Amino acid sequence: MGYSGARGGLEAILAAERHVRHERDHAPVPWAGTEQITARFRLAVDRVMGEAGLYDEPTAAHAFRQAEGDTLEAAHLVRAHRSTLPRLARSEPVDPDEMVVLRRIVPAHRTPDGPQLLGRTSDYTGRLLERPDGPPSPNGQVPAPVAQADGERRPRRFSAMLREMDLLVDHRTGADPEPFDVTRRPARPPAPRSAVLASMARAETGALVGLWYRSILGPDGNIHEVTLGEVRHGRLPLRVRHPHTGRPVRIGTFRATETEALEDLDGAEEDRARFDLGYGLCFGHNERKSIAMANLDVACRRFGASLEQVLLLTIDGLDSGGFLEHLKLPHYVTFRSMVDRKLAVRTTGERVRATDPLGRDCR
Amino acid sequence: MQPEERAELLALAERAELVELADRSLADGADLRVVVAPEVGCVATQVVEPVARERFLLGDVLACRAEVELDGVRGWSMRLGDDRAAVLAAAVCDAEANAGRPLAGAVAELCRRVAARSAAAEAAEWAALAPTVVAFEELA
Amino acid sequence: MLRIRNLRKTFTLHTIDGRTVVSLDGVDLDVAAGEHVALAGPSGAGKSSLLRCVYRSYLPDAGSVSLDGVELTTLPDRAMARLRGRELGYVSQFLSAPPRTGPLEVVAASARRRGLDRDAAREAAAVALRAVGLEEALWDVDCGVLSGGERQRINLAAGTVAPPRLLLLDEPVSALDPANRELALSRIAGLAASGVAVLAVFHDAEAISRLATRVVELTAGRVIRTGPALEVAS
Amino acid sequence: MITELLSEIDDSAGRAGLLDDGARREIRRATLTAVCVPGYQVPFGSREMPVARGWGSGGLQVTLAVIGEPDTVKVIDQGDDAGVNATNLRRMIAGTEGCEESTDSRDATVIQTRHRVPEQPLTAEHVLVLQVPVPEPLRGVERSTAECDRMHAEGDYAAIWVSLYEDLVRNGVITRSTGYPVLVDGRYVMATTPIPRWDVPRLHRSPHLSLFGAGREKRIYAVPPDTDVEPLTFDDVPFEVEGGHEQQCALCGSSDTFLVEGGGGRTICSDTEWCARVAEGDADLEAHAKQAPLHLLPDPARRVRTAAPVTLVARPEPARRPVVSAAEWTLQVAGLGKVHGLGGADAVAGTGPEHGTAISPTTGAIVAAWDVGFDVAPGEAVGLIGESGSGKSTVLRCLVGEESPTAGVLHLAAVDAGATDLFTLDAAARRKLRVDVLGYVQQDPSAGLSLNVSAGGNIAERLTAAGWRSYHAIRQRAAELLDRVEVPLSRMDDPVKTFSGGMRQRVQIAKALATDPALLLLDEPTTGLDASVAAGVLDLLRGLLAERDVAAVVVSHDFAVIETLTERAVVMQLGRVVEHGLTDQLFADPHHPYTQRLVAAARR
Repeated sequence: MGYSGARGGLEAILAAERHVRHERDHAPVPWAGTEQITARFRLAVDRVMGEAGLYDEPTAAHAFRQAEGDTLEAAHLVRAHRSTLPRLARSEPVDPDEMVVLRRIVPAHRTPDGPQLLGRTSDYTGRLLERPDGPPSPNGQVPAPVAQADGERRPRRFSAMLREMDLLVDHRTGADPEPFDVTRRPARPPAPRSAVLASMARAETGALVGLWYRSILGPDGNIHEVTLGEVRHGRLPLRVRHPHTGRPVRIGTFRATETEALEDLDGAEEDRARFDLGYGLCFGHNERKSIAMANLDVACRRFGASLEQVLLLTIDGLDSGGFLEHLKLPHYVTFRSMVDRKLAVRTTGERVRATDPLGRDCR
Repeated sequence: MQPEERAELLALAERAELVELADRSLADGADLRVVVAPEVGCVATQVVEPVARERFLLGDVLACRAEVELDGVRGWSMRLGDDRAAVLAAAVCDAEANAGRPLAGAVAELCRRVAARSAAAEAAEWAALAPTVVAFEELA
Repeated sequence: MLRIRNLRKTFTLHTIDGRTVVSLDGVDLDVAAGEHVALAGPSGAGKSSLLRCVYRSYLPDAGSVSLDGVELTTLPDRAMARLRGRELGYVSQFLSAPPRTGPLEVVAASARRRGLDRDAAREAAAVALRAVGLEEALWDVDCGVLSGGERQRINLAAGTVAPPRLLLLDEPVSALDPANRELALSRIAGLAASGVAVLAVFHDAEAISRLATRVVELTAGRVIRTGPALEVAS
Repeated sequence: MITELLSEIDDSAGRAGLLDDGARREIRRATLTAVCVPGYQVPFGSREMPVARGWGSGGLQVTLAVIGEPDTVKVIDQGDDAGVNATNLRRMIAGTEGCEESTDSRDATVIQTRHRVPEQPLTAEHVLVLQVPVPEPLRGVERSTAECDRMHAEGDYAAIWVSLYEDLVRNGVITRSTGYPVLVDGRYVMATTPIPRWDVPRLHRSPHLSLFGAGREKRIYAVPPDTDVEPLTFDDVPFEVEGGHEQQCALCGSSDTFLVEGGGGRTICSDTEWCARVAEGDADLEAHAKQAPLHLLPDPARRVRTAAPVTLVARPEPARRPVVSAAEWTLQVAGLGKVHGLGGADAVAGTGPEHGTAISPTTGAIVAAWDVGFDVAPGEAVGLIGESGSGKSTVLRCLVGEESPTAGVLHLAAVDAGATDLFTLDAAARRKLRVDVLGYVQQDPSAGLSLNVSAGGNIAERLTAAGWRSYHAIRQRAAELLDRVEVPLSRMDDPVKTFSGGMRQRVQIAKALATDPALLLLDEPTTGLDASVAAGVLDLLRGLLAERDVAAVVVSHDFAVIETLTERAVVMQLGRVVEHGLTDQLFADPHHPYTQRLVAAARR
């Protein structure tokens, strides 16, 4: 009767679960503790947090281990977990200017305000595969303390300088619309920009990068390479209102990656005397994602509706992955119905035209 | 010390030191009522993006909170993560300080320790990062 | 029925330095029902302009054209369009029929504008075409392939079908052979006899003398002489 | 002590579910809304479930929102209780909600299902929850979600009707298999999720409540008990279910159930519960037979000969509208103005022919049209002539409803007997007028036609929008129109993209006339065509205008076009009317220097 036969479905499922647990949890190697994962697979953990839309390193690490390193599956575990949790508060608005930088580069300027801080990166290191025999020998060196200035840890953003020079299109209206909550309401076009930014912030990284690249080289592409104003990774404070005093209180910090992309406007109706600015921000350290996001933010503003639908509806990893996974479910009822129509077409004896079908079905 | 500052520092304190201090606080048989049971949930994070200066929701941050009443005086705590013991203990410590109970000084002392630790960590972090700053050598 | 007073028409040629050309310079004229007034005079005297001003293909600068007391020069466009269709017949030298339409269709369309319904219009068209002697075999042939004479007869049939009250004729029989010319002239004469007012320009004196009850002679946009046909023609 | 306290708190805490309480309430609210507006897709804040989106996350959320401890849940996939997905969902629901589970539909109160409606006749006690992968029935005919939303809001379903028409023309039958679109309660078109056509009639006036949950696309919709559910099909094309009269289940012998391949060339019931109970003699066969859609089994003899050549009956005289003498006009527009940019009416000063510009010296706004007014009587054609940039096309777009004017009023005799200013209507109401009151012929035929659709299908779009539901009548009418515009009937079923420019324009004209509109708006109808082709189209239009009492507005930069088609005309320059008159007078005796230039150009 096959894999969905009338008997035995449950037994097979339970056996598959046992098999996974055994192979994963009882592999003949040392256990990977949560700290192991957060310390050694920092970027995978950050990616899971970003795509899950829930910031908590240990939770992401648990999920990463349970998913055997599949970041999308891990993000799914985290999101399903989040569905069981109440919302305790909405934070006070975070001003990204408060970011304490761990890394910050300004490609558009040689010597911007504040440092060109490389931080923890292997961007400039040859991609040579290292194959250590065992744990590297301990490194006892402790760097000597260095005095820190606020301008170094919270440098003024590069775009602030451009704004002073009146080189930026000004999108500030002074209005403060309520931000769209994509976790509580479905975002469909037309939607406010806050919905698009939120969708991108928790998008699947590969989908976002792929979409960006498709816009560069794809048949329907309409964006060009931008200049990056600034890329940062750092810590931002999270504040809520103190229930007794009503004043903001910082309950901790979270790490995020931020990008500002400068678009050289060249459209017929655009202001060629100025640049436009695209913005990207995501949880954790994920530069590829925040750069793609910043590029797509400005592209969405410029090229509008069709890109908006793509950004709102197609870049979520759980959506796309889930729909793809569902193809593995049995479809013999629908397939039987399709076969029935194939046979019906043959019996009509009408001439069958080989033209584009109008309207395709999704099942 | 302002309640906000205390809350910020207690949110950064370690679980062990909080539980230890809270246990000592409760040891005198003070009347404790849990107003809000330690609860894990999310804080929706609003960010003001700098292009249009409009808010958007970046995502949720996992957090927990608790509120207690110690001898009729409220104590509250909220911290990142899901350590419910730590947040309950911190709420007790906060109440202890608010009520001016015997261990209020110890709570203040804990806060000072946490502040110092945090400053030291940031200094060490910068010591490791500072050498990665690109120093352009200006040629005359 | 038709009453023209102090009619003036000057063309301003904006394309040529705003030069002006005077075409009609204060014309007074009356045409009664059943009367046939012929316009005479050298070419450029303003004969055709006068017809067109009455039909309002030209918009007069000053003066009055009234039909049974209705002032035509200031009549709203749509009312004028309707009045043209119902009350006026304008027959020029050439047929401007749409391509790929046959004589019956052209004449019936004209009759429809006079207010006849579809069937009555076709009957009236048949009567008119017979009256001008167009062979029935040609009634559904594309007008574009017919000869100049045949087209002129169609034109006349269209202008005179379901008779209008005022018929404006601008050299309507110039291309006809003697036999057909005879038919056409009797058609016109018959209409006048039945009470249609006719204002006409003919290129030959013979037609004028046969049909006109009165002749008005124009020179340089002015009426210089008016009187019985024979008198003026001489 | 903190540690003990915590464990005390934990002991008294309730059971943790798959959803927090807030979400559960929210989904329940969305579900209630769905029940109140049958067939309408209610957006909801779909939560992530511990199953993949596509594996029933939407159905699961709906089930969790409506279920309680007294309930008994049954879950099937492909009609099968033991399918892996069904098994997985059932243990998750029962495990977290504390309700009973059963495989017997008679015991169940909530049945979550994928791809089937159970064979067991359901009752008012049942809630059927269907998992929906793709909730949008219009997805196949419209890619833009915003446009789909608009179509639902306006009940604008012509596109899906055209797709059915095209399907019939091309394939002889409607080839849509599962997820067949239905009209619910006479209002919303709904996707039946991929249940087979066999199950579609089971939703019609059913005693049970059906809830549809689409988790990935974040939509919930419902068919309340006793609600009309009509599969979309033409009045003269029977809806067909799967199968034939000769089939029966190899296991239980049923011949009135939905069958699937059972291996070895056998067919068996897809509903395993029903199959087993029939075999055991524990099934009410009579009740089941009553609701089995056997009358909808395909009968090739009853099928329409869909692509049969249409024979033209003697073309009837075009319907003549009674000319209402009270309404001296079909269309009346006054004070029409359109300013692009800042300032509105204040930007008008300093623009126009006497200033030589349409650009406001104060605000930089473009005054595309200002103070334009005219009216058109039944049977009359009015021309709008001017060079490009004169504002004539802007005026036409405002009349059509593609642009909203800055100032002015527009009345149509056909709308509220001329009482309503159309410019005050919303976009949806304006679009409705384009179905049967306004015919619009655009310069570029591809803008007014769907190029992938056949010539007949393009006309069918107009007709179905106007409510035509007979396949034969639609084909007959389309054939008459195409014949009238001299498109060979042998090309009727070819996609318009295979047509030449002139032929496309003829199809567009036929489409515009399909519903005998009172007003025809023509925008440069012959401009894109070769001269000889243009002449033919012009002839056609002239003939059509002459034989109908339609009022027409013709926009062109070409005096020859205006002269051929209209009796009166309005001359526009830099957004203003500079002259109007009888068309032959404008041509023979143009007064305004601009008109003279146009005439000079036309005489060249």
